Amino acid sequence: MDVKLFGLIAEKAGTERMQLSAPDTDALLRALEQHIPGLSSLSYALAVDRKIVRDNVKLGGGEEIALLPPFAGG
Amino acid sequence: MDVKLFGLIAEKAGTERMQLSAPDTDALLRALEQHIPGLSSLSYALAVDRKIVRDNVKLGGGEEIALLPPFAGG
Amino acid sequence: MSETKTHKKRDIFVEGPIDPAFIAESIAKHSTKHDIGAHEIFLGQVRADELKSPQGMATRGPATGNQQPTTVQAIEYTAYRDMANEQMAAIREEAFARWPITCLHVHHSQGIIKAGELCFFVFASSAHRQMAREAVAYVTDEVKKRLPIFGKEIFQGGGHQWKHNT
Amino acid sequence: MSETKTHKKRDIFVEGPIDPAFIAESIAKHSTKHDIGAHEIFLGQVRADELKSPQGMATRGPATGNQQPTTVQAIEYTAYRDMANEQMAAIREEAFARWPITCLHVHHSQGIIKAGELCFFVFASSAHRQMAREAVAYVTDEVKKRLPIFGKEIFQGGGHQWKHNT
Repeated sequence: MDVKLFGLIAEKAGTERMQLSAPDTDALLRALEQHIPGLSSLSYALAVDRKIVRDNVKLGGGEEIALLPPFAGG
Repeated sequence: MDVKLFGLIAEKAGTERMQLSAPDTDALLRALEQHIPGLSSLSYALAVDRKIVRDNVKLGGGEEIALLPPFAGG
Repeated sequence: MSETKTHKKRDIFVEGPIDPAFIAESIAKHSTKHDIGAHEIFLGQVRADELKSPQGMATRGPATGNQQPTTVQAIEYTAYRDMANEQMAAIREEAFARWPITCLHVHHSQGIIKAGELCFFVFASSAHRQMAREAVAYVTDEVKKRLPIFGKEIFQGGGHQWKHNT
Repeated sequence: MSETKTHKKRDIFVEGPIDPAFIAESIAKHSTKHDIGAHEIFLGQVRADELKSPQGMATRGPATGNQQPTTVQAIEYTAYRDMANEQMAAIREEAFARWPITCLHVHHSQGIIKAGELCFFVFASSAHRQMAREAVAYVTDEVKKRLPIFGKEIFQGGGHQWKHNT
């Protein structure tokens, strides 16, 4: 699945997009932490279909996934 | 002394200025109530030198006096 | 803002409605102040209020023309200008004493302001939003309470009544 | 505001700074709405913050040129635009459910906004001041909390760090 990266996380990853597959969000985050140096020490949220998800949820593969560093709007 | 009238009070009095003399504000108000029809039934404040005065104060004659109906700014 | 500026004699009154272009200019002037992070603005607009009860007409003058006035067409503002400006100077000092705001601008209309036009403009700026927000709320409320400004609501079809803040 | 209008797909993002002339136009458009008595506006302006401690630099990228960056020269805003607009639609509905406001307009910048320029515009109107005031405070705070907008603070002389709302 396609994972969108933003702000500091996109900077650390050196890209705004990543292709990964995982059966659920916990597995996806483990894969992301392997691919993005220092991700585990950063503060971030995971969005599935534009909603922030805190618990582990199953993924079918068609979801819109995004990794969001702290917000800074306004 | 010169008494400035505003808004509804100026309308009732038919003028924006009145010349009266009185030794204190209580006496001045009695004189004003005689000159302005219906004043006693209206809600108003008296300002001496641009400050609202509630108690009776002595007047020397050089003060700036104003009769103020309810405020409506904003 | 320096002590000198705070005590400067200011006249808040403008003849006629407040022009949105004037508000834009006022905002734009702050672009050189790089310690400002937040602006809060209040604008008063004349409402075409409907007259609800005959008691509301108690203070109106003799009706001219149509005997059934319905909605407010305009408000004619007059003020005891010297006292209003003195009261405003006091409110300004209270606001600067209470909040670390960078600047505060207040303007009020005199004369006839039609429904839909702007009659009152309060504008505060600060580093962070909370201060400007609280200062504008305070100043707006105090101006309405303490400034000797009078409003004659002129009805469509003739007649009027005197507005008063509650 | 009608149900249809409330649910209309809106995009709050504008490229570059918010122009004071745009704010003036937005205000002027309300002159035909004669039930409005109060407008409340919040504007966010980019501050030239000074970097206070070396810890503040923890997340900055490799410095280019000058190794001692001092003040913020600009913020580059990026956003997860679809999610931000969905969150905004939710906040909008909450505001209309809670206060009898006539309208609500929100705009946020994308791209590089220099110190002194405007990046955020919240505008609510209502019959009386209390509702617009409370709605603008709520919407401003919720936008800062809930919209996935990211800000790269670019320092004078090179280097940057990522802003985050507290």
